[in-house]
Amino acid sequence: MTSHAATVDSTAQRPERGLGVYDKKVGMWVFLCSEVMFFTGLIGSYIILRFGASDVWPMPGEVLNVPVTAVNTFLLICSSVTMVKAFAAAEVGDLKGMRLYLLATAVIGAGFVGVQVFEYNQLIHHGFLPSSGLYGATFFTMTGFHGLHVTVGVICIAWVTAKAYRGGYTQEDHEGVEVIGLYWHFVDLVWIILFTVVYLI
Amino acid sequence: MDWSLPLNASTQGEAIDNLFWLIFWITVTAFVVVEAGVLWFLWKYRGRKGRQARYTHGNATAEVIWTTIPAVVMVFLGIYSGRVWASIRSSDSYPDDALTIGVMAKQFEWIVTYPGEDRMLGNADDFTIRNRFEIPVNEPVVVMLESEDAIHSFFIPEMRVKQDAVPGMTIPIWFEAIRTGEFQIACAELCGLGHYRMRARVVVHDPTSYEAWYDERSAEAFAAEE
Amino acid sequence: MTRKAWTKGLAASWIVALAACGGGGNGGAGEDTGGEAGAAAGGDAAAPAVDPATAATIRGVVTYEGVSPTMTEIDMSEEPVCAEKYPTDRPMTEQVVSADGRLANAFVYVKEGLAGEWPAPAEPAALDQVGCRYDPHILGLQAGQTLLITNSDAVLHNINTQPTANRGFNISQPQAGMVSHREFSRAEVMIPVKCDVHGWMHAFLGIVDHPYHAVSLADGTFEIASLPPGTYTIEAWHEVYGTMSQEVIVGDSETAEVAFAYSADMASADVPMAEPLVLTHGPDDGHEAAHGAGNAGADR
Amino acid sequence: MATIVAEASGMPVLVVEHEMPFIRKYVFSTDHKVIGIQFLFFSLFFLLIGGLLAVLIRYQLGWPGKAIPGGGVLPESMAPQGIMLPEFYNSLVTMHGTFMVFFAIMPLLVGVYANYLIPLQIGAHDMAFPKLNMASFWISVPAGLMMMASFAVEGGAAGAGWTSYAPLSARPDLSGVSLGQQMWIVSLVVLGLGSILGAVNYVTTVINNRAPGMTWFRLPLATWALFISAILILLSMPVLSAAMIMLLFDQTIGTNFFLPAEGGQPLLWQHLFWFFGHPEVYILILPAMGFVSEIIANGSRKPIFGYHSMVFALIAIAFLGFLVWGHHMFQSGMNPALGMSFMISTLVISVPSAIKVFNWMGTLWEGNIQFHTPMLFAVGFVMLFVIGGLSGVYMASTPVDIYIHDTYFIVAHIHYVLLGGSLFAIFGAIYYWFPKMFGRMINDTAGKIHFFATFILFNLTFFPMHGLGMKGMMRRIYDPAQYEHLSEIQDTNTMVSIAAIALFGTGIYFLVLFFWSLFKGKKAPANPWNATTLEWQTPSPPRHGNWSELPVVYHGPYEYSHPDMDRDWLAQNERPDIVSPAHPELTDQVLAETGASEEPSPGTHTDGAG
Repeated sequence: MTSHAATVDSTAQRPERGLGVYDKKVGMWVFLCSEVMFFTGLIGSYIILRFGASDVWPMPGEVLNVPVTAVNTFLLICSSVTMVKAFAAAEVGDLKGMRLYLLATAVIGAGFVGVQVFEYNQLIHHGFLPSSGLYGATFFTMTGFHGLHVTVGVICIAWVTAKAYRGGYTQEDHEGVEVIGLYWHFVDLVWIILFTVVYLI
Repeated sequence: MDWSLPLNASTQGEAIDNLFWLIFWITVTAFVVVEAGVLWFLWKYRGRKGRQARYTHGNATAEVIWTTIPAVVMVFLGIYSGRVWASIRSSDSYPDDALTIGVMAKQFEWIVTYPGEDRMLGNADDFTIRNRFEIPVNEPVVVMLESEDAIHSFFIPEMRVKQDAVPGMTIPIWFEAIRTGEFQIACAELCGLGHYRMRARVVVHDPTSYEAWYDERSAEAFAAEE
Repeated sequence: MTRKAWTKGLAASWIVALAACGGGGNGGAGEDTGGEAGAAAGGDAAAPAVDPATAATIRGVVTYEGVSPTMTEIDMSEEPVCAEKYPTDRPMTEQVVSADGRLANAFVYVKEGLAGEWPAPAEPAALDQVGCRYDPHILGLQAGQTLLITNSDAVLHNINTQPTANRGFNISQPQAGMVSHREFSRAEVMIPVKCDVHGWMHAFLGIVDHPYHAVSLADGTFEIASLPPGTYTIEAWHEVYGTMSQEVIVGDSETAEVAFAYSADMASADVPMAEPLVLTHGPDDGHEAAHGAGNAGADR
Repeated sequence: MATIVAEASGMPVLVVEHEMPFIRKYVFSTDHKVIGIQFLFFSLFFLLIGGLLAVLIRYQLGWPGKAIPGGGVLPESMAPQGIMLPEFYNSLVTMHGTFMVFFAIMPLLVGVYANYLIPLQIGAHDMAFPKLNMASFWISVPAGLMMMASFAVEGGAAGAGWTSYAPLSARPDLSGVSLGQQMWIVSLVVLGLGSILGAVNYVTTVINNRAPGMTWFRLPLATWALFISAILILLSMPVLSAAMIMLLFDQTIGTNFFLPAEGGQPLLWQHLFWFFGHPEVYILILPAMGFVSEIIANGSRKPIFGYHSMVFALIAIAFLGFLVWGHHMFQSGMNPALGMSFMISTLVISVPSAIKVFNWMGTLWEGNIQFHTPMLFAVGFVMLFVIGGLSGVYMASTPVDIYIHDTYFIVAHIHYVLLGGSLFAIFGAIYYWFPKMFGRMINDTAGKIHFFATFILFNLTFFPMHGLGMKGMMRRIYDPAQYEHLSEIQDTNTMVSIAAIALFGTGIYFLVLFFWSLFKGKKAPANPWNATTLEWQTPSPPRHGNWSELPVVYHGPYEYSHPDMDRDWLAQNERPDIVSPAHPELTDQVLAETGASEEPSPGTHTDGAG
């Protein structure tokens, strides 16, 4: 301890950086922890309710259109890929590529929402509503809230894209791209879980 | 007011009361030790001119000691409570020859269903009365508890019985009255504007008067249904 | 940054907040006044003049044939305050049929044929709770007319209405002498009323757009007076035997005689019984009951 | 006071005092200190409202069915001729709990002090995300207003208890409350969002913005506690939001999550609610423990006893807090075997709380105790929290809980923990940090009067409730006289009510004192309590941006009565030549980890005060 008091170094000139990661990124990680708990609450309830009423639960594909959603899932995964590409491009200073990939991500994301809206229309048209039993209730609640998250994500990505086109990001500074990317990958991950438990199992 | 539990009228009540008073003495001891200690320190080490506080950051031994003692006490309480809990609520604690009575809680009444001579609920010879729960003494009773609307709670203070009645569930609880007399069922879970007077008369009979009451009531009930 | 500036700032922010609060409050209240507003409009509209000289009357009797329903005694022992109000006659359930086959407590009203709007009467329609019974058991009132609910018992009653077309309410009167004022904005026949504290307490409210309604008396008779001459569809509603309707034509200052003949086989199961039904039903059992009453009419 | 000799961090000055328009500076401010103070006024307002509701509740219980004096002003739907209706009583009970837990105690602890203290205590210029911070306050305001407005709507405010057990809370036909319940739900979901944003901020700030040398084990315990609470909020609040949304759907769009009709499960609500609700209890007590640790160390002029075990106790409580929710549900129809395991985890969690109490006693031991008002409240906290903790053992024991569950024993318990515990700590904190916040002192004698009045009346109000519970008096009943087994307790209830109303009086006295001191209190020095943590090494109130240059930290948070000092306190950022022997090995290790083991070159400068 005494040795510390004696030794002198200029590295103490900067504040502690607990994780050596910039604030926005830490903040997003922390926020995503909270989001995880939110979806845990929804999915956990779904599982409990489903076990409680397993006898009346429809078979996979009985009510829901699995193929369409499978395609939609693929879309979302693609958007995650383009998001990664965008960040990678930014890292190497390929700002043009970054802009294009961001644009692609926003568009594909919007596409996902579009398909989901279409799916909802179909279901409601066939009389499948939130009020039609636990199945409808849990389905619309979980996919609905995921859809909401995707929509928010798309808006944010659109904003980031616009900023990118205004030259808001450089090779050195593209925190915005990385942070929204984190969120986007989380949303993607949640969907893969939802798709599995709601549509496939 | 006198600081005592109400008169106990059931077998499980005795076990619960003993545990209550055991915890009472443990907590009172801890209470006296801590509060007296705090007050004594406050007086003994009160700030005075020229007084120098001892510069210490703690003492591992002391901390280990006062971590261990509560831990040990808690483990002991856990084991003891677990035993008692099992004797009241574990599935094998339910006496199989018990008198089974159906209780349906609804805003703001207790609907009590008695089995016919077959002592089985759920067939034609059952009969139903409102806000009266009459049982024989020294005979284990199983209450099949249900709710029609909100969550209610079946509470007979003197029997040391309390169990929520949850819509969509049938929850069996058992107890055995050890003294005759009149008591009340109270609702212990907020169930709406009538919660505060959702009560029913409990009568614990000696066996003969219970038989008499049962026959009379069932006769009435079926007369009314003609 | 001085402390004075602080407090200024916070004061300012609270003024903003409180203004918003007021707004919020009004907004909250505003949401619910829609119904009453509608009723008031109905009330203000000029009523079609009914010339007393030419005013017609519809008079009639509701009869019943077949086995009359059992009226079981209500056990009020748990509520001495109420029980002691029946020193001689025991409190019985209320599907009343007189010995000579007359049916009381049938709600009779003009269903079709009236043109124009009638202002809601200023005097309220009174529903009393006495001896753990509703008085009257069947009450007709006009949309927008005040319903005056009184508790004459020194026990808790709650008044739980279960309408389908109107906004329902569930209020309590813990003490004797308490009064509450409510009103219904839309016509609805009938609205079931129950007291959850005393499972045997039931009443029915018939809400119509006009003053032409009546309830059959113990001798089964009813009268609807000072009608404008015309052709009307008259409907009778009974809690057990459902509804039946017929067409009536009355000329100037005529009096038409109408008879509604119910029979035992018309009993519908959807009526609340005096003895509690130990059933577990879904969240909207109240509505079920209301539908029941309605359907009984439909199948007629 | 003597100017503080401290090391310059050599950081460039991040914040320059440029004049901002009034509205940006005091209303929509991003300064964590302004936001903290905004939260203070916000939550004191709701503390007052919650207290008023409590007085109404106690009036009804003290004099059942009697007309409330001046109650004639209340509408017929609440109290015709001033006589309270049962449904209004239920709303009062519900809203008292809701206001106190969500709009008073929680923002007082977290909203006020996490905002105000964290950046100052860790030596940061501001929060990591100042705008987010502002948002978290301005999201909470409409939530509060909506909760208030729900009294005005038809059917009245929510009346299913602050726990809002379904189906009662999900079925307007059972409760008679529809819009009010929906507003309750929406308001809490919005508030929850605000708290989550705040928590993200606190966690990020503590992780990433600590001053040079401010290692994890040099953090003041208040910051530690607030940090842990923020994590609890992050992980529990979203679960409540999810449950609330499902409940709202049950209310409005005909789903059946919590209604048995189509296989829905009423118990699911309780599991979700208490999965949030129990961590919430610790959100409401941990910061209080942190404040008390600060104040007791300062008042005893001693380093806190067992700093590390205090920290580990906090962490243990937070972790175990997620495993004990079921102890609220022993009588709920949950599988009794589950009850057994929840009982074990519950008994275990009482151990770290015991450790903290003993450590506080250890801190008092051989101290040089200064009886200033904050110290009185801190000691009061310890004495009352002990009672609350011990009464918790009764309900942890499942068989005893069969009898006392949902009785006034529980009411006594929660008030000893929340009022005698959290609120006493909050009062202590207000008296302690008021000079820093507003640059004025609260008169010490006036404060002591407040303490003794509150302490005595609090015990007169709530201690007898243990007895009422032992007699079997159920919670949330409008009129105990309806039951034979409660026939002889009316006099106790009346006595309790009188004490409660007087207790409310002391609250008014405090508010008057608070606002009077705001304007008339005597000017406060930078460090009136001769405290060691960083916030005291700035002027009172601190400037926008807190520090001209970031301080450099050399010591643990509570270096009181250090033998090498001529005065009895050693600030965290002064005298690098003095070594504090607190667990050196551990400190070394932490320093190595956080890469700040090296101390900068000596040199003096007067920090911040310039």
